Amino acid sequence: MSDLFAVVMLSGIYSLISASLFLDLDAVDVAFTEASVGAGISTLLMLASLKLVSRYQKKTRYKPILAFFVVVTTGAMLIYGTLDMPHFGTADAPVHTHVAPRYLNESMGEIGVPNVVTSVLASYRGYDTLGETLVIFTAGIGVMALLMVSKQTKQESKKLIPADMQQQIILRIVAKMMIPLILMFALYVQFHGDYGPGGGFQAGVIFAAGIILYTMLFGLSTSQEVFKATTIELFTAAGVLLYGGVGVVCMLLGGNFLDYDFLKHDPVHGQHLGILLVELGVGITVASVMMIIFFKFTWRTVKHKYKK
Amino acid sequence: MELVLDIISWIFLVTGCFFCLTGAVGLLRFPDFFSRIHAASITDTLGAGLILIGLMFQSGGWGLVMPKLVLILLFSLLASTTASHAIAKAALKSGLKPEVSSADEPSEGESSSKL
Amino acid sequence: MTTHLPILQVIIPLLAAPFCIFLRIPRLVGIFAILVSAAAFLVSCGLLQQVITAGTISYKLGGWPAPWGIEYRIDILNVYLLLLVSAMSTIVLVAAQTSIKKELPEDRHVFFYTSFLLCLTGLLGILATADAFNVFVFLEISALSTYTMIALGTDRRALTASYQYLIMGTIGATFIIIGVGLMYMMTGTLNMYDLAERLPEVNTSRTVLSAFGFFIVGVCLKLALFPLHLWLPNAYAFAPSIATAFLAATATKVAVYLLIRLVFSIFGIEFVVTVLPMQEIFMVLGLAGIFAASVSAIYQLNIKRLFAYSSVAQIGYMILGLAIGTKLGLVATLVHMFNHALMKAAVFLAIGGAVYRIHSAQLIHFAGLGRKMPLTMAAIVIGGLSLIGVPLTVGFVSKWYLVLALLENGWWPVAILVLMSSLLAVMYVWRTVEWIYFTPPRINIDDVTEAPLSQLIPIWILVLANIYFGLNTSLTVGLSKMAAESLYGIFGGVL
Amino acid sequence: MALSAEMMLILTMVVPLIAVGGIAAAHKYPNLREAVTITASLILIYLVSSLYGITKAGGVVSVQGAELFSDLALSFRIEPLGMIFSLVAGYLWLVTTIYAIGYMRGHHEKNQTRFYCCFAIAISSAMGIAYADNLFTLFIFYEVLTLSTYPLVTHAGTKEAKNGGRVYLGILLSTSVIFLLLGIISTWYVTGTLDFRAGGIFGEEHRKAAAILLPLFIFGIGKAAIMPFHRWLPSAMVAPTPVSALLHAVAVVKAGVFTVLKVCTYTFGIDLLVSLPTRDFLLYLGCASIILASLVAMRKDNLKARLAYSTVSQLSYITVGALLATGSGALGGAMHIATHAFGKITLFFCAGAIMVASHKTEISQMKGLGKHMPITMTAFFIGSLSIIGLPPCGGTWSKWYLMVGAADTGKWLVMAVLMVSSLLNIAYLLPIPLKAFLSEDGVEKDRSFQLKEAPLPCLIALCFTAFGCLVLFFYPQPLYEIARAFLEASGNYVR
Repeated sequence: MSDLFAVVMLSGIYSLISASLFLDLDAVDVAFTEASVGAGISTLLMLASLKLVSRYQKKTRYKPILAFFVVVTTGAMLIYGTLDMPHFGTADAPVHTHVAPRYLNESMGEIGVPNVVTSVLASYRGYDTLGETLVIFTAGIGVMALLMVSKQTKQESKKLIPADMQQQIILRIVAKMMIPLILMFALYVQFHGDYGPGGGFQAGVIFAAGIILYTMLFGLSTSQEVFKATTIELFTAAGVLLYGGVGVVCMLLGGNFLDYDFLKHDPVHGQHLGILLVELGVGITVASVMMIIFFKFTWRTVKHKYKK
Repeated sequence: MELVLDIISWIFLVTGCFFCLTGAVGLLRFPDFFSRIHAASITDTLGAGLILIGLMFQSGGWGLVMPKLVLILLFSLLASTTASHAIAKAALKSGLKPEVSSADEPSEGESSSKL
Repeated sequence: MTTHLPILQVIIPLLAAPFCIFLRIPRLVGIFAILVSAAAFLVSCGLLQQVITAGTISYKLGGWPAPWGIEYRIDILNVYLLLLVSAMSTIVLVAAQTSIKKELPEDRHVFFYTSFLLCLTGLLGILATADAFNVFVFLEISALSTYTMIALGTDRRALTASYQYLIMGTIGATFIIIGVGLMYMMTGTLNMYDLAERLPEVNTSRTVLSAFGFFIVGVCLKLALFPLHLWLPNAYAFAPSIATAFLAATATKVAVYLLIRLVFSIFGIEFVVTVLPMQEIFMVLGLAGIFAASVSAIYQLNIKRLFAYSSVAQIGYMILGLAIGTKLGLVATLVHMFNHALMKAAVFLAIGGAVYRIHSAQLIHFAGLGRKMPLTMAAIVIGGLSLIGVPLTVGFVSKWYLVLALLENGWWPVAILVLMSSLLAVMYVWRTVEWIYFTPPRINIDDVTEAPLSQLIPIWILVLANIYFGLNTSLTVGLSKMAAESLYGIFGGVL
Repeated sequence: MALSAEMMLILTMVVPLIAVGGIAAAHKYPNLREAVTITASLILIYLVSSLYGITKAGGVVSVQGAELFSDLALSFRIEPLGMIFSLVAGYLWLVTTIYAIGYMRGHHEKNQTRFYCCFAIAISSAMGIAYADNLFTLFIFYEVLTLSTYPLVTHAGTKEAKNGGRVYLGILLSTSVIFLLLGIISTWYVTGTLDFRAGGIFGEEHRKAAAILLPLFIFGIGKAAIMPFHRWLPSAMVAPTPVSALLHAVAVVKAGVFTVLKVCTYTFGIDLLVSLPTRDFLLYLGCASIILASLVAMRKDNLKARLAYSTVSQLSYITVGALLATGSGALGGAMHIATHAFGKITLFFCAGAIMVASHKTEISQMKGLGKHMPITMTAFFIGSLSIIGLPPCGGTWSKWYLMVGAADTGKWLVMAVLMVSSLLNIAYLLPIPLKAFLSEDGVEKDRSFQLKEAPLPCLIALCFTAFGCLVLFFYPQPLYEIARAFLEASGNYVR
C-alpha cells in the first residue's frame, strides 16, 4: 500500500482490534495499554511525522521477495512452535504452575495491592519496568538529538501565527471542555493503577494526548508558554531519576535495589509508597517523552514552512 | 418493575442496534463522502447513544456503573459529533465538494469512494 | 556497599544518563561521562576480584528471590565481558572529547553522551542479568541508543544506515522476544538458571525447538553473523568515529556473549549439538563469513567500511570457535572476543583521529598520511597487524588458540582455511598500508598534523594493550579458561 | 663495563631497537643519524664477540622469559649455530651500514630515516632468531623480520616497488602462516613442547606426524626460498642494493636456512629425519631447486636478478645439507651460512657500486668496466670464486663438507647435482668479471661523464667482505670449530 495515511489508520485499527482481543483474554491492563499507546498516541505521532514527509510512498524498483520470505518463514515457524504448546486455559500449563501462583496468592500479603499486574510490574519485576522507562527515555533522546531545532527557528516561531486549526471554532470549544477532563482522567489512571487497570504508562500517554490536542488547536507557541520544550526535556530525565532514585534510596536504607520494603517500617506500606513513586516516575517520563516527540515533529514542520 | 425496566431497556437496545445497522448500511451504500459521514455519525450518536441508555436501565440502580455509563454517553456524544464535524470540514477544505445532484461530476464521487 | 556491586555496575551509567540532561553544558557532560564510565570500570574490577575469590555472585533485585523477581548473577564469563565493555567505553570516551567536538554540532553533544551512556547501560545490563526478559529490555536500550548514535553521523547516509540497522535490529529483537515468550510458555519461568533446570523436561517439544530457533536467529542478527551482517558495514561506516569505535569494540561482543549464554547456560551444549546440526551450521556460516567479508573488505574504498567488513570476518572466527564445541574452542572464542575488541577499538579510534584532521574516511585521502601523522597511522598499522594475527600482538594469541582447538578436534582442513583466511586480512590491511605510506598524497595535507593528544593517548593505550595482551595472556586466557570450565561444568562436560 | 652474559644476550636485541629510537629522533640530522647506526652496530659487534668468547670458553648463556600462554615462553639460549648466524649478521650490519651510507647518499634516496630504522629492527629480529630457544620464539622473530623488511623492499614507493613488496610479503607471510604456523601448532599439539633439544623432540611414536610435519616446515620456512616458493627473492630485487645485500646475503635468507637447519637438527633430530619417508622427496626438491635456479640465473641479464637466482640456488645447498641428515651435511650447511654470506654480500655490494658509479644494471653493458672500476671488479671476482667454491675462498670448505655429507648417504644423485651446479655457477658468475677485465669496448661510447670507482664507504665495505672471503679460506678453523660445536650440541658427531 503506497498511501501512508491509510497505513497509519490501518495500524491504529489493528491496535484497537488487538486491544479488544486482549480484553477478551482478560488481560485488561494490556488491552488498556494497547488501546492508549498502540491505537492512540502512536497513531497520533505517526500522523505528525507524516506531515513532514510525503503522504505517498515512493515506488520501489524491486519486489520485496526477501521480506515476504522472511515473513512467511517466521509465520511457519510460529505455527510450528504452537503445535506442542499447552492448550489455552489448561490449568496445569507450566505458566500457571510455576511462578504465577505465588504472584496470585502472596501478592496481597507481600505487597498489598489488589491489582496483581501492578504488583508484578512495579515490584516483583520492577527492574524491568525501570528498563522499559529507560527505553522510552532513550527513544525521546533519539528524537531530541535527531530533530534538533536551531535557535533561529525558535525565534522565528514566536512571530508565527500557529496551528492550522485556529479557525475551527467548534473544535476549539469542544476541546476546551474536554482537555481538563482528559488530564483529570490521566491522573485518575495514574493513581488508580493499584486497584484497577492503569498505571504510569497509560496515564502518561493520556496526559500527553491531552496536551497534544491543546497544541494542535491553539498552536505550538501558545502551548510552549506553559510547557516549555527545555523544561519538558528535563522532565523526561526526571521521571527516570525518580524511579531510579527510589531504588537507590532503598539501597541506602539497607535493602537491595528497588526493595521497597525498606522505605517504611512496615514492608507493605513501604511497597505502597514505592509503587506509587515509581509509577509516578514512569508517568512523568512517558508523558514528557510523548510530548517532546510531538513538539519536535511540529518544530520541524514549522521549519519546513519557513524554508518554503 | 423489573420487567418494565427490562422492556424499556430492550427497546432502547434494539433501536440502538437498528441505527447502528442502518449506519453501517449507509456507510457502504451512500454515494458520496458527505452522505456517508452522515451515516457513520448516526452509528456513533444515535446507535451508540441508545444502546448506552439501554444499558443504563440494565445496570440496576445508582451504583458505580451508572455514572460511568452516563459519562461515556456524554463523551461519545461530544467527541463523535465533533469528530464528524472535523472530518467533514477537512474534506471540504481539501477540495472535496458534496454531490448536490447525482448528475453532477460522477468522477468526484468515485474519487471519494477511494477514501 | 560491596554487596551491591552487581547492581551498581549497571545503575551508575543508568542514572547518569538522565542526569546528563540536567547538566546541560557539553564540556561538563563529557567529563561527567568519563567519570561515570571509569566508575563502572572500577566496579567491574571490584566484581572481578569478588568473583575470583568468592565465586558466582547472585543479586536479588527488589529483594525478591530468583524465579519471582529478577536476578543478577555474575560469574567469570559475565565479569570478563563487563570488564571489557566498561574499559573500552572509558577509553573511547576520553578520545570522544575532542573528536565529537569536530564531528557534531555543539547542541547535540549532550544527547550524544547521553546516548552513549544509555548504550553502555544496555550492554552492561545484558551482561549482568540472569533473566531472559530483562535481557530483552536492556537489548532494546542499547539498540535504540545505538540507532541514535549512528544517525548522528555527519554524512546524510548515516540516517539510512541507522534506519537499515533499526529494521534489522528490530527484527532481531522481535525474534528474541518471541523466543523468550515461547520458552516462558513451556516452563513458566524467565530466570536463565531456572530455565536451564526446567527446559530439559520439555526440550523435545516443537515449541522449545522453535523458541531456540527464534532466539538464535535473533541473536545472530544482532551479532552480524554472515549472512545477517548487512546492516553492519554501513552502520559502522557512517556513524561518528567514536560511536564506531565503541560499537565495534563492544556491541557485537555482547551479542556473542548472549549466544554463548543461550547455548551453554540455558539450553546446554548437549541439546544444541544433538537436536540441531548447530555445529555444522555455525562452522559453515563462520567460514563463509570469514571469507566473504574479508574479500569484500579488500575492495572497499572507505577505510571505515573496510574495517567494518573485517569485523564481520572476525565474528566468523568467534562463531567458528563456538562451532568446535570443545572447551578449547570456547576459550578461543572468548579470547578472541577480548582481543578483537582491543584491535578494533585501536584501529577505529586511530581512524577517528585521522578523520578529525582530514575530514574524510576515504582511503585515497589517507594517501601519504604516514609522514604527517606517524603515530596515528602506526596505530592503524599495529591494529591491522593484530587483525592479521602477527606474533607479539593479541591477534596471534587468538589465532593460536583457534587453530589449536581446531586441530584438537581433528578439523585440520578448517584450520588450514582459517590460516589461509588471514592472508585475506593481509591483503586488506596491506592495501591500507600501501595507501598510507607508499602513495603520494592526493589531497592537500600540508597543514595536517598528528591527532590531538587527548586522542593519541587513548589510541596508544589500546595499541600498547594490543601488544601487552599479546605477550601476557594471563588475564585473557586465564579468565577465558575459567569461564569455559564453569560453562562446561554445568552440564558435566559433554563432548 | 661488567655485564652479565644474560644481559648481553638481551642487549643484542635491545641495542638495535634503542638505535631505532635514536635514528628516528635524529631524522633531521643525517650525519648524527648515521653515527647512531654505526655506534649501535659497533656495540652489537662488541656484544656478539664477547658472547662468542664466553660460549667458546664453555659458558652456557640462556634467558628464560615470562611465560606467555599455553606454557610457552619467550626464551633464548646461545648455541653454536645461532652463534654463527649472529656473528655473521652482527658484523655484516656494520659493513652494510657503511656501504649504505655511501650508496644511499650517492643515489639520493628518499625516506632514509625509515630505511635505517627498519634496518635496525630487522637486525634486532635476526638476533632474536639466532638466539631463540624454542620454535615459538623463533617464529615470532621470524615474522617480525618479514614485516620489518617489507618497507625496505617497497622503499622506492613506485608501482614496481609496491608490486615487488606485495609478492615479497605475500609469499613470506602466506608460507609462514599457512604452513609454518600450522606446523608449529601441530608440533606443540603432538609433542607438547616446542623447545629445541639435542636429538629432537619427536619420539618414535610420533614418526607419522613428523613425516607430515616435515614438509610443512620446509615449505613453511619461505625465507629458505626452496622452489616453488622462491618467487619473493627476485621480486625483492626492486629494493635498494644495501637491502638486497641484507636480504639475500645476511639476515633474511640466512634466517630461513638457519631455521631449516635448526628445525632439522633440534626439532626433528638427524636420526629421525633419516627415516622419514617425506625426506627423500624434499631432498630431491632441494636438488631440483639448486639446478633450476642456476639455469634461470644463466638466462638473466640483469645483474641483481642473476645474483638473486644464484642465491636461491645456494640456499638450497644448505637446505639439502640439512636434509641429508648426516653430520657432515649439517656441518657443511652451517659453514655455508657464513661463507655464502660473505661471498654473496660482496657480489651485491659490487652490483650496487656499479649501479651508483655507472648506472649500469645489465650484465651485457659491463664489458670493459674493469678498467674503470678495478677494485670493485676484483672484489666481484673474489666473491664469485667463493660462491663457486674454488680456492682461495671460504666457499671451498663448506662445499667440501656438503659433498662429504652427500657421499656419506650414498645418494650419488645429490653429489652429481652439487657438482653440476658448481659448473653452472662458474658459467654464470665468472664471465662477468672476466669480460669486465678482458673486453675493451662498450663503455666509453655512451658515457659522457668520467667513470670512476663508487663512493669511498662503498669501496671500504666491499673490500672488507672480499677480504673476509679470503680469510675464511685461510683461517677456517674458528668457523669449523663452531660448526663442530653445533653438531655436538645437537647430538651428532662427524665420523
